[in-house]
Amino acid sequence: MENLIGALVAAPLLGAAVLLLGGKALDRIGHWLGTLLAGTSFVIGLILFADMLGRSGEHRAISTTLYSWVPVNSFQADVSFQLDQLSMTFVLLITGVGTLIHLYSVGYMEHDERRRRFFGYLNLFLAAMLLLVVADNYLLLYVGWEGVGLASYLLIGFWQHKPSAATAAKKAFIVNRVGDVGLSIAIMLMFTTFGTFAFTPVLASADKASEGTLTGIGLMLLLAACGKSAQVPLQSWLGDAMEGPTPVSALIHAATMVTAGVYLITRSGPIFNLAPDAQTAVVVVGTVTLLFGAIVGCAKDDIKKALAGSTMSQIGYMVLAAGLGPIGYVFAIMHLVTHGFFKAGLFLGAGSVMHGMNDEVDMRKYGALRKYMPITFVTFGLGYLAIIGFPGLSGYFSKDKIIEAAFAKGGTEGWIIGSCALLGAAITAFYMTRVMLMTFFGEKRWQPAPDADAAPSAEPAAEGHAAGEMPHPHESPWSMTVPMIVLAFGSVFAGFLFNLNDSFLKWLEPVTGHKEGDSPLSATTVTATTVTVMVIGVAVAWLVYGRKPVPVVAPKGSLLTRAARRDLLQDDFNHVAFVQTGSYLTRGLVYLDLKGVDGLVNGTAATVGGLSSRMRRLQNGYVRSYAVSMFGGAAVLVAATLLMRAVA
Amino acid sequence: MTASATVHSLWTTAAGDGFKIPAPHIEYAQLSPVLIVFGAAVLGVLADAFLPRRSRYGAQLLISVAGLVGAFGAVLVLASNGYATDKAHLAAMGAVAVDGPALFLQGTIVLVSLVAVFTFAERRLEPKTDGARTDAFTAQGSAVPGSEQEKAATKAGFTTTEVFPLTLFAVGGMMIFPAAADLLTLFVALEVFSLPLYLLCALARRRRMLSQEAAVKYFLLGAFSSAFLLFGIALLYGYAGTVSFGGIADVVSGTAPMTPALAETAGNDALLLIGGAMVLMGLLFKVGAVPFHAWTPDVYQGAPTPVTGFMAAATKVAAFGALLRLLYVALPGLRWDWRPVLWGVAILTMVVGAIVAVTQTDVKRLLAYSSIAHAGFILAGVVATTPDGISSVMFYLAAYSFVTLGAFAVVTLVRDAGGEATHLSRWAGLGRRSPLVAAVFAVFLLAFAGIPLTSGFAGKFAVFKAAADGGATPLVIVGVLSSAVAAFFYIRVIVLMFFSDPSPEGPTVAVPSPLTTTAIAFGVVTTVVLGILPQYFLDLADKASVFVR
Amino acid sequence: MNPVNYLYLSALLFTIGAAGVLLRRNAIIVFMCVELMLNACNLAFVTFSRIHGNLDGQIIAFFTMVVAAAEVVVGLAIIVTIFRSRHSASVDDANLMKL
Amino acid sequence: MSFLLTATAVVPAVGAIATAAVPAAKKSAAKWTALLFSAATLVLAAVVLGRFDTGGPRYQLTESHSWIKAFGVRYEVGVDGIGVTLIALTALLIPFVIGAAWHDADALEDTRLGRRWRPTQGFFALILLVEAMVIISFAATDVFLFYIFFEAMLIPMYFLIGGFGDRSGGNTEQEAAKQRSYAAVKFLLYNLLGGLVMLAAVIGLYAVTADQIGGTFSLQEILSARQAGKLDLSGAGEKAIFLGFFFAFAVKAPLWPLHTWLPNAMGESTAPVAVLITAVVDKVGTFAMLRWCLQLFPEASKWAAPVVLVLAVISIIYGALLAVGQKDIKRLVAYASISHFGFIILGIFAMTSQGQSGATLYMVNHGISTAALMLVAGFLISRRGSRLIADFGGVQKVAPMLAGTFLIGGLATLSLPGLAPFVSEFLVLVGTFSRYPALGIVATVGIVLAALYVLVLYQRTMTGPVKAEVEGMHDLKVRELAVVAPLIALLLFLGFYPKPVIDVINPAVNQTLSDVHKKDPKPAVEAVHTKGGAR
Repeated sequence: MENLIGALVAAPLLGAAVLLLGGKALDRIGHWLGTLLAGTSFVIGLILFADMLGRSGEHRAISTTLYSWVPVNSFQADVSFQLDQLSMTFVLLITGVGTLIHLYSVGYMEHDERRRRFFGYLNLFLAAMLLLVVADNYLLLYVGWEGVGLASYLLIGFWQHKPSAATAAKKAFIVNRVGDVGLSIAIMLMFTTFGTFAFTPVLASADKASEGTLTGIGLMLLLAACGKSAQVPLQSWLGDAMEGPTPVSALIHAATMVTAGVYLITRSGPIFNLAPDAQTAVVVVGTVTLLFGAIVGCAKDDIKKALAGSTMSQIGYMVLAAGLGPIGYVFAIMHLVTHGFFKAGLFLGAGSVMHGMNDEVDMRKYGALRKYMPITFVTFGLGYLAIIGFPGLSGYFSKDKIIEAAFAKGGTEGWIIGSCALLGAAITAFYMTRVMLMTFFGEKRWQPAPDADAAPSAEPAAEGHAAGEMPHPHESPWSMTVPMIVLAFGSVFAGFLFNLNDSFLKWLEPVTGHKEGDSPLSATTVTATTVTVMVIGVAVAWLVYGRKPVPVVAPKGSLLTRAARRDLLQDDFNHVAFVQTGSYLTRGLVYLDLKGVDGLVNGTAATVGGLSSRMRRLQNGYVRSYAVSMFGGAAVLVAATLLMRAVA
Repeated sequence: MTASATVHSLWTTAAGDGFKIPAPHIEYAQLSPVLIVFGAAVLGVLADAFLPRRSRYGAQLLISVAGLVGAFGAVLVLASNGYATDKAHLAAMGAVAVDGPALFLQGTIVLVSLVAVFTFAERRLEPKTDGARTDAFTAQGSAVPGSEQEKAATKAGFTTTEVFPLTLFAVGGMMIFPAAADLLTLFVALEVFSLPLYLLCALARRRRMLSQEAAVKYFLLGAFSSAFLLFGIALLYGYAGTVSFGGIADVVSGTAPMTPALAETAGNDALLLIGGAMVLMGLLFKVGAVPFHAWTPDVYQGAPTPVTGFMAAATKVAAFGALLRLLYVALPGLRWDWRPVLWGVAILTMVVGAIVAVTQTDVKRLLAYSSIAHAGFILAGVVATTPDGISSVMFYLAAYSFVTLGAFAVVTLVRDAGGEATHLSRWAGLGRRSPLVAAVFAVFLLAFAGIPLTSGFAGKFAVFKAAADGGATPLVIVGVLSSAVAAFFYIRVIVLMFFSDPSPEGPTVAVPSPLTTTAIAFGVVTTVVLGILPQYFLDLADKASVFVR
Repeated sequence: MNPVNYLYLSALLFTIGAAGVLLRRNAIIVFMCVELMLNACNLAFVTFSRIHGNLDGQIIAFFTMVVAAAEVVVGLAIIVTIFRSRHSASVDDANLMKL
Repeated sequence: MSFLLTATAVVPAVGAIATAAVPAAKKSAAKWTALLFSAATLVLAAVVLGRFDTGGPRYQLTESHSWIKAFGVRYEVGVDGIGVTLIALTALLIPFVIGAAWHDADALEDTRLGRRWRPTQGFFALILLVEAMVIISFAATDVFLFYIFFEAMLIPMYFLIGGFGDRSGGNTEQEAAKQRSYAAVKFLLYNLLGGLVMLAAVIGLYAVTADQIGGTFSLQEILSARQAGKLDLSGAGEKAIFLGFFFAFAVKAPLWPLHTWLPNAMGESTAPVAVLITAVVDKVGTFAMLRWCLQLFPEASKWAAPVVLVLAVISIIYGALLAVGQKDIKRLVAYASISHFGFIILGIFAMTSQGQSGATLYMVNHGISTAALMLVAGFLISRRGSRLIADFGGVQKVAPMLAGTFLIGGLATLSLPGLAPFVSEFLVLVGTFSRYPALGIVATVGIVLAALYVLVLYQRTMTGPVKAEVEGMHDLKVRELAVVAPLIALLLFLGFYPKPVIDVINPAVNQTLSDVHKKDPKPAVEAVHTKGGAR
């Protein structure tokens, strides 16, 4: 069984290798090959899952060591895998959703001549993501961590000829690198503290280390998580990442990769449990982000950007939960999974809409689409209900648990974060309703398609359409609708199943541990409040966007709105704080290197030269002056000799 | 008063009957190297006097080569008979030393001169005048430059074959110079090799004004310095009552039998110190050490290039040999007085030589300044005052002299209408036009710069090592830094030759006769061999590093 | 009379000669000054020979004269040639080569 | 006594002569000769690697002959794990360099200059000559022997830079020539100065040994003498000598602030030669720090370590920042290299086994990765005839393979996990951090900057709309692919399975550390090892 873990990673890796190295010959079947291999690893995942269920709680985790990777005296890193319930949850999510999105992409990327490469990248991503979750030590995890970063970089910038895409890709990678610094330092700290950085020994002996060290490690891990999971202050890249093809946004920037940070924190639970300050930091980050993302989501007219904001905020929930410690871990993961379903579904829906609307992304130019793309409407709608936490749907269960846990943190901070979480829920309901209304309801606000190159962030003709022609919305092919349907099912029932006599909790508890917090409010109170605020949010949204027609040109809006449209000035801040100062610094250094360091050397040379030409003048060609110099020399010589004797 | 009495008695006895002044006893065999050279020189004079003009060149060349080869053979024989080591002693009534350093340096000088004579005899570079091949020397020294007389002489195909005997005389003098065991011999030898050199400088075929100016400068300054030398000798004689190195050393160390007169003068250190300093100055002038270097660039530039090469190589060997002997045999007791002084001179010489060379624009002047810098390096070895110092200096001299000869030989090849094109700008792109010559010159330059695997590096290392052992670490550091500066201008020439494009009307590279070719080849071979396998020659220098007294 | 005075004289002569070399322009005179220096040396030699009561110094004096004579031969030859080619015996005119 | 090492150095030397001897007309013959000999060298190096026994004595395949008795100089060669690895690297890279440089000398061919003018022959002969000298200096166990080739190496390099340099610099041909010779002279003077300072130190070392055990330059003798307590190399004098050595190596490496020659040299030389400089020749500097500085002067090394480490960290950050600011592709890579050399030196002087193993591995990986990046950059530049980043754009559209390989090279340069450089860089960082946490953290910031300069370079050159001048650009040719592909494969392989190399390096590093009397710091807590995974 253990060896299958390797196969799990190997399958998509093989796919990536074949698709990227293989020549044009593969163009015709490449996408199917990629999908097949993704499916394969999903199947393997299922087999392992079945096998795991076959064993009892404590003995479910299996591990295997392939080979010794970097052995330098006490520094021993192996390529070895560990598959426990936590990893398994991710494996299934990744391979499952991954396979669906492969399938979706078959249709979505149909008209792109570089489709083979696209699938190669997707497979590469799967491999890296799987490596990330099955690695049994932090260094190997780092490899997967960066691997997904690379895949994300390649896929965001898939349409490299668009400067915006290339820039977005670069931005994503570099912001993530900042997070990686955190991960590296965390690993170093572990090595110097424990002499190892493998999960089991580190986590097992965490209690031996000083709290200061643990806090340090925790904060560094948090930094890493912020980078990968687009948490404040490293969230700025996620919005731009929407430059990538929609399936990518669905898979990487909604369902899986961005949740890696949550995985990291949950995985390192024992460390955080012993470092309350670090935990507090995590909670704060999560809370801030969930509001931040929600607010941004309200202001965006670009459907994908709106969803991106929502993703950010939802992950905020997860991080918040993870920060709560044992009372939150399970729910963080649970929300992660349910979110994986409905957010992926929403993105695919959005993709389907764009597909039908000449790749228009501005919701203000949608409207009344429910009649034209029913399947999309339904699936999207279910996803919508799930995310706003409509009772009975998956989002309802997972989010509700988190809010409960937040209050259960107890004390003032419990109240604060709890109410923040509630507020977030309200805003979520608002902006998602807004999206829903603007897209599928109201009257048509369609515009003739702009010509391709002038398109704002338009994806190049997924389906050839001449400039200037009106869009003629239509339902997408089966390869796209099927995944949407499947995901819709997920978003409807997942939560319910997970909560069926706490199956999910029982499943994860052996790994993450769990303890019930003592909430000041009863579960029912919380639930009731949650539903109430949700309804309020929906109502407000309907008042604003449902009753009166939506203007095609966005109104100026309040200060907050305008700020939110600009991602709450995050990029502007970064620009001033880092980009500009940085460029000044580099320019200054370049100058210094030329004039200063190099100039010093050249200066010495010049000095010698000047000295030389000055001394040359003594050689004036007159015998008599030569004679003088000789005479003087002789005199000095004599004097010196006598002097020597005098001093001696 | 008593002293004057003794003198009178001397006279009277001398005049009296039954008193015989013993005839001096000369070991001709042991002096044979010098004697052979002088013999050849005299023979050359006779040949020039009596042979018809056409056959003079051949005869002179034959005589000189034969003489030098013979001399070299004689040196080898003496060395192999142990005169360099255990049988070393003072010959000719203590006037001339026959010992290791003497023989080693004499051998070097003879060999250098032999190669130099090849370059003197080169007759393919200058354009023919009316079918007659001509060499680097003027048709008629006495003819005014540009005058009818000169034209006539040139037309008649006159050549100055006197250069060969002159050279031989100079060589003879140079051979005695490092072997001189008393100050008188030293002085005479100095004049014997200087006077011919003055003349040789004046005999260039092209640019005669420069040539004559060089001669005048060299002569006047040379005479000036030798006057100092002589006065120094006088003072030393006054101090010690004798001019033999050994004798002076004894008096300095106080082991000599004291006469009242001697007791009086020997008490007066001023005589000793001033005298020593002045003699030192005379020798430093010859080696071209700062501040007595001023003549070097002008003379090197003005003199006919083969002569420059000969001077630069041989004179340095001879002068440093003499310097070593004076310091190690006559004035070892004054070590603590002259070492600091020489430290100063060495540092000054290295620095000034290297720095001033940086802005030179004429190849010959450049090499002149480089020779000054090298004099500084050698001085660093001289002040080591260890046996290592002696051997390393001798090795350096041998290595350096052949490189120098080769370099100047290459300079004679690069020519344009006006003769040799010595301005650096004319050398641009030489590496493109004739890679071989440029490469050879590059090798010599790298040797000068002391790049490893060339003789220059071996020599430099030996000298600096000796200096460091002798406790002159600061000298080593200054030496290292000034070599860095020196490297700059050697490299500049290489850049010029290889990395800059040739100018269309650039100079041509003349194809030399086997004579010059041999000279250059010899230079290259020694450069490489002494660079890669110096051990044998180092041993030789080491064995030969003991002065007799 | 104390022979040391002769030494002072010779030193004086030597200095005068040296000064002449440094100050006079005419090559011939410069050269004569050098000869004067040589003769100063001779005087010193003879004096010292007298002081030490041995003949070396006097012998050396003879050698010096011979050498001086030889120097005159060579020197005059050179000076005359350059005079003929420049119509000037001033050493200051001979500075084509410099720097 | 085995002559294997000597043979490994002699073969390329012979090759140089053979190549130079090829008649002017037969250009391609000369190229093939050079390639053949470099391949033969590679085979020999492989044999050396094979014969090297990781468990065996410290120095193996040793050989010792008297050479210059008067200077106490012996011809002594022998390799430890570090030396053998670097010899292998050198022998490995040269064939690729030659392959990449296949047409670089063609532009200089000029029949008007007659049959004596044979640039092609000269060019490849010089490359082989450099290889021979580098191999000797990696193998030398005699200070003097090492010094001689350390210095002599400069001359062929000098001609390679100045004579066969990049012709695309500057606006006019004259300008380019001027820049070339400036770069060449700068290269030579910097390194010559370093070398001369070292010469003084070498002489000093001789003087010291001469006082105590009778002058010797033999590493073996000096080490054993110290073991036996007969030789004491610790004190003010030795500190000075150490500084002399270190200065030379720091110039060669190059370490801030002695680095300014590298951007010129790499900028003005053709890409293959630039690779030769940064991937092969400069390694001698860092290698020498490990072998000579640490082993001869352990005390002085420890004494100087703090300063050196700070300089190294400055190099890392400074080099990276300047790389970000560059407009010229080659200069950018040069500054990146400065940053990387900072890492190497950091690892060496952190004096932990991770640091030094990492540093040595870093030398290998940096060699390969820079070679990959620089050679592809060279292909790119040769196509466009310009090395300014601004002159490119959208290349990936017209030449995807070129862009792809370029990207991989770049990712290796920013040490992406999964590619070789990551392993070494992380080892260096861990090794440093475990003894000097602050420095470790500052150095870690370098990885962000690395991402910045690499990705900005890639974005500006390869992505975006296709520039008009780039339109007709053709993709990698077979020869070019054959040059790059193996390097990339190697990067991936060493990224996932560096163990073989580490196993060779590690014993040597441990011995070096024991010379310096340094032990790895112990972890704060003893971790409980419940089950497998990382031990």
